[in-house]
Amino acid sequence: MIEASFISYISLAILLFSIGIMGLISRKNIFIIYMSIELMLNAINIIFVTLSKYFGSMDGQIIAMMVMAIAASEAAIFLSLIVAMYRLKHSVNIDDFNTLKQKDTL
Amino acid sequence: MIDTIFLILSLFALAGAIGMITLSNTMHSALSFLVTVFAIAGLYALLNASFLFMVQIIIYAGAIIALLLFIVMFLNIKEDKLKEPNRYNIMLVVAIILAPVDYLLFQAFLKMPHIGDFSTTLDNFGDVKMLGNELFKGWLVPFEAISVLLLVALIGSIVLARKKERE
Amino acid sequence: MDIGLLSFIIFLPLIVSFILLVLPVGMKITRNIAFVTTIIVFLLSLSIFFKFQLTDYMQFREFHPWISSYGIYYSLGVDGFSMIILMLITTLIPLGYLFLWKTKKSKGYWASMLLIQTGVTGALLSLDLVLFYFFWESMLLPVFMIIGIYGTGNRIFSTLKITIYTIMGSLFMLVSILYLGVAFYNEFGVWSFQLSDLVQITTLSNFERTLLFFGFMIAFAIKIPLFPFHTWLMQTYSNSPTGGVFILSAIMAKLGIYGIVRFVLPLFPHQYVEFAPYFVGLGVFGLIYFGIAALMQQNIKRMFAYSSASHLAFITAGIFSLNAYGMTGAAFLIVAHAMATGGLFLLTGTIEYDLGIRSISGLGGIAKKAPFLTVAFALMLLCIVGLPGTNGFVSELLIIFGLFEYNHYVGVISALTVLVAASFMFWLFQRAILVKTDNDVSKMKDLDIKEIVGIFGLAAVIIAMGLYPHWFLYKIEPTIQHYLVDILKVGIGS
Amino acid sequence: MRYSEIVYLLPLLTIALGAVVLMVLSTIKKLDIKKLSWITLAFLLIAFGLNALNFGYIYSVLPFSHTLSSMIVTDTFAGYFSSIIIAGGIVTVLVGSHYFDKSNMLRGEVFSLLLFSLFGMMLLVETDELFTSFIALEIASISLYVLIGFQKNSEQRVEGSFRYLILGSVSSIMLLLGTALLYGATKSTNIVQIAKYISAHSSMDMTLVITGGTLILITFLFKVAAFPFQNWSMDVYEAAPLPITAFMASTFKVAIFGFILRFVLIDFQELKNIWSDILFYIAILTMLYGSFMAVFQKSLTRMLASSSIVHTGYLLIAFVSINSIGESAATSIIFYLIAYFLSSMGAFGMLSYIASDDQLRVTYEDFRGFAHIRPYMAAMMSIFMLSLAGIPSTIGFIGKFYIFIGAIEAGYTTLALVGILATFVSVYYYFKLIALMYFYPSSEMTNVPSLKGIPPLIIAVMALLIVWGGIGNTLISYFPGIDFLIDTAKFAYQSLF
Amino acid sequence: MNSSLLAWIILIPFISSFVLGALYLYSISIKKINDTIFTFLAILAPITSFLIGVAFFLSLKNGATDYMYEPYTWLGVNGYIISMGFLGDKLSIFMVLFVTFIGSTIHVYAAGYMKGDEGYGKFFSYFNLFMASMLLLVLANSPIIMFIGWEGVGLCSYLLIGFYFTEPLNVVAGNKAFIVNRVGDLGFIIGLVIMFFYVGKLGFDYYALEDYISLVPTSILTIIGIALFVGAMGKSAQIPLYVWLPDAMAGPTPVSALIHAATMVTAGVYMVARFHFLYDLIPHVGEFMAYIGAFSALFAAIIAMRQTDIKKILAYSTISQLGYMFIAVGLGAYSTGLFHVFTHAFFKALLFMGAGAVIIAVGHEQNIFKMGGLRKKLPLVYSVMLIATLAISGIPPFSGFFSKDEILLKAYRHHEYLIYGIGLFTAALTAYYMFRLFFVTFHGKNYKQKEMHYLSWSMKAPLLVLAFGATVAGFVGLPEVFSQTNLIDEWLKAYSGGALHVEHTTEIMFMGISVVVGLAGIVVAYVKYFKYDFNKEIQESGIVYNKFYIDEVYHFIFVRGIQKLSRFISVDVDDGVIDKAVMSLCGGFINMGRRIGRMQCANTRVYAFFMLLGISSFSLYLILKLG
Repeated sequence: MIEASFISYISLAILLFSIGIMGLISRKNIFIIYMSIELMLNAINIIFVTLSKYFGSMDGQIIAMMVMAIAASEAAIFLSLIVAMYRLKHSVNIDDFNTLKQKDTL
Repeated sequence: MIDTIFLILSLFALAGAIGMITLSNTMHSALSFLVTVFAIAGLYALLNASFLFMVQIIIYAGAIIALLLFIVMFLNIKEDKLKEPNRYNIMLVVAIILAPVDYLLFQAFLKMPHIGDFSTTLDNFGDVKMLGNELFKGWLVPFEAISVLLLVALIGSIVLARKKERE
Repeated sequence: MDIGLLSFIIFLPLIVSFILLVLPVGMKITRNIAFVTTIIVFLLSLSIFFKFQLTDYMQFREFHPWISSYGIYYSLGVDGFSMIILMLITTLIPLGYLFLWKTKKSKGYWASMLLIQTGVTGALLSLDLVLFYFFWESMLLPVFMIIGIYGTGNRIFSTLKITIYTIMGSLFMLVSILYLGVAFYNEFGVWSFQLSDLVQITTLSNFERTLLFFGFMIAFAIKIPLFPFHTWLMQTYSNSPTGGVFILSAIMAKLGIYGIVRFVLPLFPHQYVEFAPYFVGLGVFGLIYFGIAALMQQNIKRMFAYSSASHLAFITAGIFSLNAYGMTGAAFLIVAHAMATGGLFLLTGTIEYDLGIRSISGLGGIAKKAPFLTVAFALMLLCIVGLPGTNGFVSELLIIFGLFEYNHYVGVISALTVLVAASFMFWLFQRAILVKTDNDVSKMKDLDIKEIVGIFGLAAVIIAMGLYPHWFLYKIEPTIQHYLVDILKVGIGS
Repeated sequence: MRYSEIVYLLPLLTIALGAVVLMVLSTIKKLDIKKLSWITLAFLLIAFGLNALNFGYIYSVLPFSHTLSSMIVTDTFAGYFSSIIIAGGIVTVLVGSHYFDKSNMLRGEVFSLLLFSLFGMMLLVETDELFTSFIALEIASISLYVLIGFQKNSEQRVEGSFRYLILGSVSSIMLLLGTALLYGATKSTNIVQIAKYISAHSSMDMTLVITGGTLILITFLFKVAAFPFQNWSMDVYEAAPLPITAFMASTFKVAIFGFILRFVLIDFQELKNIWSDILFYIAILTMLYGSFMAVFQKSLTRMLASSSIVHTGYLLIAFVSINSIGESAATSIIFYLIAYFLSSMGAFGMLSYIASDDQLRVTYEDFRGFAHIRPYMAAMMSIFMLSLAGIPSTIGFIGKFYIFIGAIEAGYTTLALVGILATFVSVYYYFKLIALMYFYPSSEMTNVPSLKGIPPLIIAVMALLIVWGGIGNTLISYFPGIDFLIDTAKFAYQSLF
Repeated sequence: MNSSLLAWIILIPFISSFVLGALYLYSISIKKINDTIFTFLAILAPITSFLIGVAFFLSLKNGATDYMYEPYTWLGVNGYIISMGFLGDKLSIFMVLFVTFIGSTIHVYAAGYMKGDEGYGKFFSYFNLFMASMLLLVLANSPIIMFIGWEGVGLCSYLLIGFYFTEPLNVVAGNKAFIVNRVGDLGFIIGLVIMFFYVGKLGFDYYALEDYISLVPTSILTIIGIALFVGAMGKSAQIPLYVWLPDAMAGPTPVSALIHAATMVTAGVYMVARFHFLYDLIPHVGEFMAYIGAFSALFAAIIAMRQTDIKKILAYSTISQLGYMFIAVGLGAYSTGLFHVFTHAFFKALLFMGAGAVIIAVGHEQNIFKMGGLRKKLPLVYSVMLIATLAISGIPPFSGFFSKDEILLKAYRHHEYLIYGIGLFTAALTAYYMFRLFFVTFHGKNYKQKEMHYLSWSMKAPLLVLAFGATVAGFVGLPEVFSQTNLIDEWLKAYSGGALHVEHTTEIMFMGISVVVGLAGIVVAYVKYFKYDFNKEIQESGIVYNKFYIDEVYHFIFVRGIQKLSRFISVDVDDGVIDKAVMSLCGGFINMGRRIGRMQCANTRVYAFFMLLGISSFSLYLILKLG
């Protein structure tokens, strides 16, 4: 039987992950969307670290650490794109960016 | 004891996360996210990942969110412009749709075969030495790949954020 | 690696066409070389005709691995049935060239014509189903080009229509071919798409066979075309340039029939027999339906389109009559109809070239200006009508025999063919060619010497085949009997 | 440690080195796009050559397995996909150099990013460790995000880039989550280890493994733009500069398939059937959606984008058909990828070459009467269209033939029929272009680049390859034909085990 | 004698036709050729054929057996063989003789009639083609070969009716003739096919058919008999397929004489006689045939009474006379029918040629009421026309009397009193309308003095020859009462249907009745028309003049009906239903695409939502699948 504490960590991760998705879809603000994605990454990190503890192996922690590095690099791209977008439209509303909408629809 | 700390930390994490996605001001939600990050860092500590605890605080709180806040302030965004009246409805819908996903994930972990042990750990588990050892022995390829990734991100952000292209 | 006669026949036009396309030569040289090529191909096929032995075996076999991982072979062969169509193709094409001689089309036109020839002969001679499909689809492209580039009217629409229509049909056939291949693999453990191999499949259930049968039949029914897949035909014919419609009507439609006999019959003899009543019915119905529809057409090519559809439906009825008369008659009518319809389209093309008119009401009084054309037109028309003394009669008579043997009532109804074609054809002849009207036909010129040689050569063959059909038929007799064996087996089995 | 094993890593390293070198060089103002493209090409050709060293036989090596912890596997499969990927890079550089040169927004970093992206893709197909796959995917994706949004004063480019970034990140996260689940289930992230665990514990509950695998599958489905994860692709393809679109549509898809095939074939051979029902419908819906989108498009880019969704559908047919009996389906994917690569790369490349001068939104109408101005280019374009439509005498036909036969062999005749339906619809939108090019008198489209230089040549080579791959050989013995391609695909497949 | 000469009888006119046609095409498009060459080539052919025919005749007369010549296998399918074969027996040689003889005379006549015509060469090409086809029809040794000739004559008829093809009416008439004939041919083919399947497999020449026909059940035989008779109806212009013949008069007069009076139209009679072995077995069909013939005779005669066009009158009289022939063959008296064919050929050809001469003379006017008083102007024509009119009216000793009388007698003896009555009544009508024509044309006053055209000798000579024939032809078939040997019955013994012995007094009584009836008709005509006042404006009208509106009814039912159907099929069904269905399927697909295209709304969150849905459905699927 799985220990209760283990499951509670996992549950927390799942909850955070879900909140991340909720934020992603419900919010128009690109910053918040970005943070939702970061939150999801964090949630997965919790899973990895929990598993690491559970297995008594360092692999999970190493992965979590590297995920942070990836998050950082994504942050760089995200933020620079946000800057570029803001320069173009002076808006952080993601719904304002819809030039690629399908034309010729009924 | 540990359970209490876990409970408090996870409550903070959840509250911060919920605050992040509900607060309408970018700055507020970023700060709310900061709470989550710190709570998660605490959880890492609880999970014997002492090095990660630091890394989490340094990278997330120190770098990413700081950068984010900096840019928010730099761009000087007027939050009043964004009207998101039905965001709670959407959240509700998304939550309902997410239910099977969560159920599945939860169920999967519940049914997980019992191959590990959560209570007993090595003393030095999660410290820098062990982590570094393991990192360079077993995870060289991802490590190098991450360096490439960071390089790409570097070039990318330069390219994207550079003010003018070619004179 | 030796290259056989059949390969030469198939690929010579292709090679010449590519060389001509790449070389910076003008239209005239392209045309002349193309013509010479077709003549060479004609001579080669003539040698096949004379070397052909009176058996039901596939002759002049060529067999080389192509995609060996799937047992796909480059496999060619000729039997009586394909030989007669091969002769037809190789004879008609140079003849058509004589008529297309003066068209001021670019060299792409002639190159496409050569490509079409490769496609049709390839499809005709392949014995591997994938190879057949390969050629079957490939021949569509040059036709697509010819109609699209050189056609008139709403040509782009009709080009897309014919392409999509026919590809739809052939894709169903492709699935059926693949299904057969897999069935063969499952049964025998090796891949093969050889016709002679695929006929040995025993594991397929009746239901599967029926579906596959219809998979094939849709492809061929669209190509022929049978009711109700015919609507592309009318538009395409009326918008096509002469060469395109000549090829479409005289040759490609016949390949649909050929495909049924070559592939559907041996592969699905049970279904062939089982569904024969429906196809005979469809054929006879089509004969009358299209025949009546042809009567009131205003566009001359559209009328011929209906006329062709009518005859092709009749041929279809013939091949489904399950006896030697119907089969032989169908084979013969394929030839007869190809010649006559081809000739008519060429002549119509001449009229159109001189006058630029396609509507019947815009013509009239041509006979006085162009007696040779009129005579040739009349001869072709008589063949279409099935007048005794032309091969049209022999074939129609045989099909009626066949249908009568199949079912007395159907046979009697099918005899209406003597009436159907005559009614609209003579009316057309009256209105478009003979009777003088107020229309200005002063620009009409008579046939020149090349065309006269071509068309009267054709007419001579038509009459020769009408007066002495046996000389042309005895070579395909063993083949027909061979096909009948398949049908007889069904009779024994059931 | 055998140093000779470095040979297997050389292509990857060459690409990485090239990327770094170009990064440095791009800061030098004196080097213009042309020169940089030559340098890039040199690196790519070297990498291609090094990759080709091991061509033609079955091998499977874990180079420096101790140091690298067996995380990199170089086998025929990887070599096959690497070749396509590098070739994609070469074609992109050759075809795109004209475009990059003409569109004065792009700078030298493009090549560096392109090589980084190639590096990521190659790593993706050469790694047998899931987390490394995730990183590789991120490298490739992030490079692409940047490449798409490179011209950041163009609204649509930035928008496309950002959309792709958000959705792509979410999909990558699914891969990461899936990795986490698999790690939780098997205590390892190595594909081979996971496979061993699965076969050793087949009696145990596999929910976690399957859920993890499903999440990875979702990432895959997103990246190849399968229904319902397809929406991004049309927007992004339209937004991106055309050479980048070509690169994404063909090369990236190849890399993703390389990754998922390795993962599924090694780990999920037995568990795969659990997905067959849902993948069955996904394949159908993907094809239908793509067909529905493609039929009414006016823009060629969007049409090709939607048609690439359809092609994903075909590939999914084969993906569904993978089962224990026969190797047709798996091999057919491998084969079809090369067919699709050639055709779509050619089509997009041609588009980018034509559009490079005036930066038009290339529509059907722009091609009206094109054949009369540029007959050879029109002929090549026709060949690409025919190949995409799967008309015989092009490699596209052989690819489809392969896919459908695999599907029928596995008992998915329905899928083959839907595939046929989609093909038949596709004839409409591909032939419409040919019709427009040939059947109208030449239009006023004057500003078309002439047939000069390398890009058209490379496109012509691809056109020839397409025809060659569709006809193969019967006349000349020992000259590689279709069988050669099929055998290569089979070797690649066999080297996995 | 070499039987291969049989083929030459056909081949000579055929070759002649071909050469003439080629020369004609050469002449009109490249270099003009003198008409004399055409004339020479044209006339040579029938005469040569005639001479060969005579040789065969003599040989047969001297007791030679039937000649059979089969040069090659025409068709061999499924082991059954149909040969291209010719049969020279008494019947066919008899037909050959009179066809070639009449043909030759008409050729000569035509040389004069067509002089200077633009299509001179073409005319003779067609004419010789007709001769060849007719001879093939006659000489064929199997029904299929006969059918080749059968259709060949139909084609020539079409070509010659539409000889002046620039005039719409001529071509329309030609088409009508061809199509109506084709309706008959439909019957012929059906009969042929059925026959082939029941007996043809044992051999398909007449001998074999005769041997094995009895194996066929009577019901089938009835069908075959009726089907073949439908063919004969078409060719021989019987009710209801007679409508083409009056219109066929649009062709040049020699055509009417040769084809539509003397030879082709009798092909039906010949065919029935040829299949006597069949019809002998099914007398009820024969009776039906006889009734059809009788009614045709009556019907045509009634119409002829009110016609004004000289050629139309003759055309209806032809139908009427053909009706007589069918009475005879229907009752099994084939030789009698053929006897009437024989005599009819002479006097009808003569009538037509005379009419042609009149038409030429008055400058192509065909309305008899616009002629009048031509006796003085055209004495020769007048006299030969008188002979012919008397012959057709059944006045002894002219030829028509004997044959017609024999038919009536046969009808009476077969106890077909109704037929007999109709025949007798028709005889009276015939005399009436023929003399009406005669009186109106030649007597009376010609109030319009017109320039008379000159008649060449090549036109006059055949008139004399045929006049002689019309006078004496009857003597080859003298009734028993006058002569012991009925030459026709003797020669065609196999076809005589058994001799009918009649009391001499009865026979004479019947002759008397016939003569009286004929004279009565003449008297009525004399009273009404001999002194006809031409100053009265003649306005013939009424139902009879309009031929009972049969043409209009046919036109409405068949032509209009089919045209409507055609338009319905091509416009309403093909374009309106089938094509529309196909196109709306395609259009619907594209519109569906446009609708679904809304999903590409370029909203990231929506896309993410779709993704979420996908993930969620995957999860649901797995939950369900894994339990």
